[in-house]
Amino acid sequence: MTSKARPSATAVEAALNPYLPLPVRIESVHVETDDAMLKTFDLAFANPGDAVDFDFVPGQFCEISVFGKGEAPFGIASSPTEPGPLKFTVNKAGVLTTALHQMEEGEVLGLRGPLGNGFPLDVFEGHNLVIIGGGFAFTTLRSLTAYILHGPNRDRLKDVTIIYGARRPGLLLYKEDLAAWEQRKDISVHLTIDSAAPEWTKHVGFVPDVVEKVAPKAKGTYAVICGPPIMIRFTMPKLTALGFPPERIYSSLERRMKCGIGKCGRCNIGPYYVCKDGPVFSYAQLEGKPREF
Amino acid sequence: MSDWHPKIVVFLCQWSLKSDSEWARRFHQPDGVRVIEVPCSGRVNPLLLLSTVQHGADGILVVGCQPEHCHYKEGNYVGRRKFATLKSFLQYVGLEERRVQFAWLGETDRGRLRALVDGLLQDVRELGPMQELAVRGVLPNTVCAL
Amino acid sequence: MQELTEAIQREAKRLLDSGEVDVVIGFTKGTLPMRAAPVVIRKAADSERLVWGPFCENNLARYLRGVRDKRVAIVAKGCDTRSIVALINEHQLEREKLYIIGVPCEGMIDRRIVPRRAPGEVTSVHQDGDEVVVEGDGFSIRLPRSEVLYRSCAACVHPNPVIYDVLLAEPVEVTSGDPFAYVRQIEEKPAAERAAYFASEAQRCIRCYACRQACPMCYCEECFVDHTAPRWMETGVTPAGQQAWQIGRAYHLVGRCVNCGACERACPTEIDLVYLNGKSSRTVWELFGFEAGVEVDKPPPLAVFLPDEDPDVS
Amino acid sequence: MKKTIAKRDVARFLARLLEDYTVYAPTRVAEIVSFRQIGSPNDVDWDTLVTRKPPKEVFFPQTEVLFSYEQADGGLALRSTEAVETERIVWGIRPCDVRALLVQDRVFDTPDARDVYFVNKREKTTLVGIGCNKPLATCFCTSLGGGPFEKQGLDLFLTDIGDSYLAEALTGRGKKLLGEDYFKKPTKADLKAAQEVEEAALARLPQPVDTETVKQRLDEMIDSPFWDEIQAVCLGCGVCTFLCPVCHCFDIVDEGSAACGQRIRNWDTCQYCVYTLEASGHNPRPSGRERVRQRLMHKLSYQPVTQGRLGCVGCGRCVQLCPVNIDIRQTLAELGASA
Repeated sequence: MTSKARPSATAVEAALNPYLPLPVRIESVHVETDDAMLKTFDLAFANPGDAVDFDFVPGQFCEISVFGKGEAPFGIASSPTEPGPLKFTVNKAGVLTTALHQMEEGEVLGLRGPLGNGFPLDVFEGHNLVIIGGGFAFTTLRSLTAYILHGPNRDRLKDVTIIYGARRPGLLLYKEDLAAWEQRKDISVHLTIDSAAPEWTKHVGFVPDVVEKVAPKAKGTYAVICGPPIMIRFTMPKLTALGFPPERIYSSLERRMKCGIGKCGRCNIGPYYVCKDGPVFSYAQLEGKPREF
Repeated sequence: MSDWHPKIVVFLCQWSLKSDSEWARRFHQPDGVRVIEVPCSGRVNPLLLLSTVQHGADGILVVGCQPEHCHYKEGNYVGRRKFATLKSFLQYVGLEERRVQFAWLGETDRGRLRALVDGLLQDVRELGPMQELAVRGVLPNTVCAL
Repeated sequence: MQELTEAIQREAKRLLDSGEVDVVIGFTKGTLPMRAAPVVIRKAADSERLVWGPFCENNLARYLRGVRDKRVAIVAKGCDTRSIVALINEHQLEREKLYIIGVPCEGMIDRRIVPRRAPGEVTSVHQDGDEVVVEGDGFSIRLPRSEVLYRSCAACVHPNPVIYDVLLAEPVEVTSGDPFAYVRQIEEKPAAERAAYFASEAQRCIRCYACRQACPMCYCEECFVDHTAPRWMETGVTPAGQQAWQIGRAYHLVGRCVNCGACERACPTEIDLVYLNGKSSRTVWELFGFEAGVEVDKPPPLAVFLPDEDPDVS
Repeated sequence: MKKTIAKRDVARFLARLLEDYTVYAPTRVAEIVSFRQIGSPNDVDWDTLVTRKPPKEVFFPQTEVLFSYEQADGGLALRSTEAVETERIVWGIRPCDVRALLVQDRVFDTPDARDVYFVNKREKTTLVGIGCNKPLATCFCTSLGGGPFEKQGLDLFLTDIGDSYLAEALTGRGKKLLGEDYFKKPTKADLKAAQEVEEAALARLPQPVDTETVKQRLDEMIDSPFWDEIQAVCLGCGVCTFLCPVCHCFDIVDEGSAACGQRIRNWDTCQYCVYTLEASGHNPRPSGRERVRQRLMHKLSYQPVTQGRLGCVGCGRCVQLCPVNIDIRQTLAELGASA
């Protein structure tokens, strides 16, 4: 990434104190799923200078402050190649996300980031890529896909395959993006739902089975897998059977986090901190470590 | 603290005095009095009272229905034991007796609530601002005005 | 003491050998002077690790919730058995799955008081009749046992197991003192003084929750202090947060606390916790004539009511 | 540079320091000795070797406001508390606790993210250490490569040699303190006395543990029943970690409303069930087994990798104060014993 213009005053301060969030404004809120449990928030920096300094890669995350409720980490769902606000898709689960779901356009949040390592795009370069996602864990995968499909970036990879599943059609995220990707010739998209539904003409079945059916070739291919623990548990043996070695399977781990900068300790797995050394790990890195994810 | 005005909170059973939400609105609330309706006095969690005090209330009144007149049959019986032990406990840790009061009111007691509220206000005025149980705020100089 | 140790070992060995129980919970020798450590024995051969003595200060009933799926034998003194009864009454334990090895208790020695009465670092302590022999680098002193007991032990009126499958020694004599004398001392002080006292005690709280974790009755899946919606109190070591925790904890044990003192003994900053819990016990005694953990099938006082009673509320 | 100061002059020296510095020293409040800010030399407790709480709280308070926030008219104002105005002295810190600070330095002060709250306090602080003439039975600094007279990380080091202290300046800051009139040139007898107390102290302490072997064994023990044995009696409280001079984990929470309040951090511990509990209800460390494993693995296996130092300094606080007498020395002995 190239260096940018002089940072704004706020950004300088935040660079010196990694705990100070930058103010961001909710530009729009989009309900993603038919159960309304997932909403995508478009966040714009209150100080335009902060946006200029915000360089990130797909797979990184931010700590978002809902003042009075605290902070929580969310993967960046937009791609650095997309102009405008940052996208975060939030599942309503706890105190903070419930408060966030009640917030509206124009309200102010805090943001710290980008944090974490992101997907190793330089490692993927020149190879095939299979992106496997399940449920609402498709956020940074959206960022990754949008990034890959942007202009000349696509030429840096060979075949790109997406396998994405949800329980039912209404729970798939980013439906417009998915539709647009399905139209493209330079990427194959496999969408699946758990059991047949009216007007659904695509795959039916769990993600691991679709992976087996689609059977992406392992040779010269990297796999990125994000989803609920149960999906990952059953998909891993399928990938192994297809010939994927652990060093060519990557995942973005989720853990409870607070500081996001490797100090507060709670996302520790073996010698790693998920916030600082991850969230993206290859399975080779995780071998022999406690399975605390 | 010459500019101090007492703040009291009334937890009022929504069934007591056959009251409904209309009733609370009709009840003229003097400055510094906040009436919170609850489904049953038996449902008032002692932690709620503690939290109310720590959020800046100088006095609390909990009002339930008279024994045998609980809408849920026995909520106030349970509440009665709970509040009796709570009261003795709070007093023990140093809270003045009159700061937290409990009352059981029936249909004919409409005038009494007003008197109880006025009485609590008067008690709290005499006792001064609540200082026990440490009002919240990590750094005193940055506490928000409640 | 040695006799009791051997009796416990024999009983544990018999129970494990016969397959009557899966585990035995008891005490083993500690790594420090004045310490015995809780231990869970699974093999008959390990029974010889069990000990008994004046430093078996933990309330072992606390461990029963972790072994609900097993048949368990537990070495239990008076207070441990009271906790067991209280837990049975709250439907947390099944009596049938438990084998209670009852041990009459002469009171446990306060490992915090003893070093303060010694001229140097204490390296060994043992009991000799009514005296405690305290030894260290270049000194050996004798202290009257009655002066170095834990406060809760000195006031104990149930030193003998109230429920058991086997009692391994003759019951000890029960002192007929006022179990709440220490509470009365505080009650007699003016309100402002009491407030200041409890505030200064609470100020030492580091919110390690050792008091909660040591308590057999603190079995909630999620403790109120960890609730996030609503959050009942400040999270930090602020005066408001510390006091709210202490009061909330003690109040939550009203009518359930058996005054074993395990919370106070676990506290790393030596907060006088039994004064808080003692009050709650005294209150239910005065108001409802209730004593926690002495009678099976007698429900806790805040779970029941009598329509025609009139506890002073207003 | 070494000098001596007579014990009778120390109080006056401290009083002199109080004019220019904020001084933290061991003080006794209700039988509990911990490092607190002192107002007068009389406040200092001279007798306690291992304080109840470690001095980490001078740099990393258990509850610390990071900033206050206020939202009004669509604007957001943050006020950070990171600035440290006055120079500070920590007086009477022990070598094990200093060693622990050196681990915390590597946690909080990394090139990618400087924790300004910790670092600012560290940078403004002069550390005056004191050797341990009579280590306690629970002390085991020597097991883990430390020592009762280890000087690394200190600015000034004091050795109690009877009627006076031998004071050794180790940095410019330390030298500055030695500039006061109270300090005299040491005699040969003073130096000899210092050497003698050091040797006597070492003789009381245990032999080194093979920490490399401990780490290797731990790395192979992720699924070992060893953890079940510890878990069976562990209460799951925070005593061992809160009182540990090395443990640095914390939680960040907001106290206040959306409109205004404070973002604070509190010490937190891997021993709590809620520490890793996620909003979804999933807990990657669901039982005490994973939690006791985390504590020991973090100290003895992970930190040597991530911080280049062991996460245990042998101060013995967890040994003394564990309510159920779980003793890390036993673990070290078992795992470090030659096969």
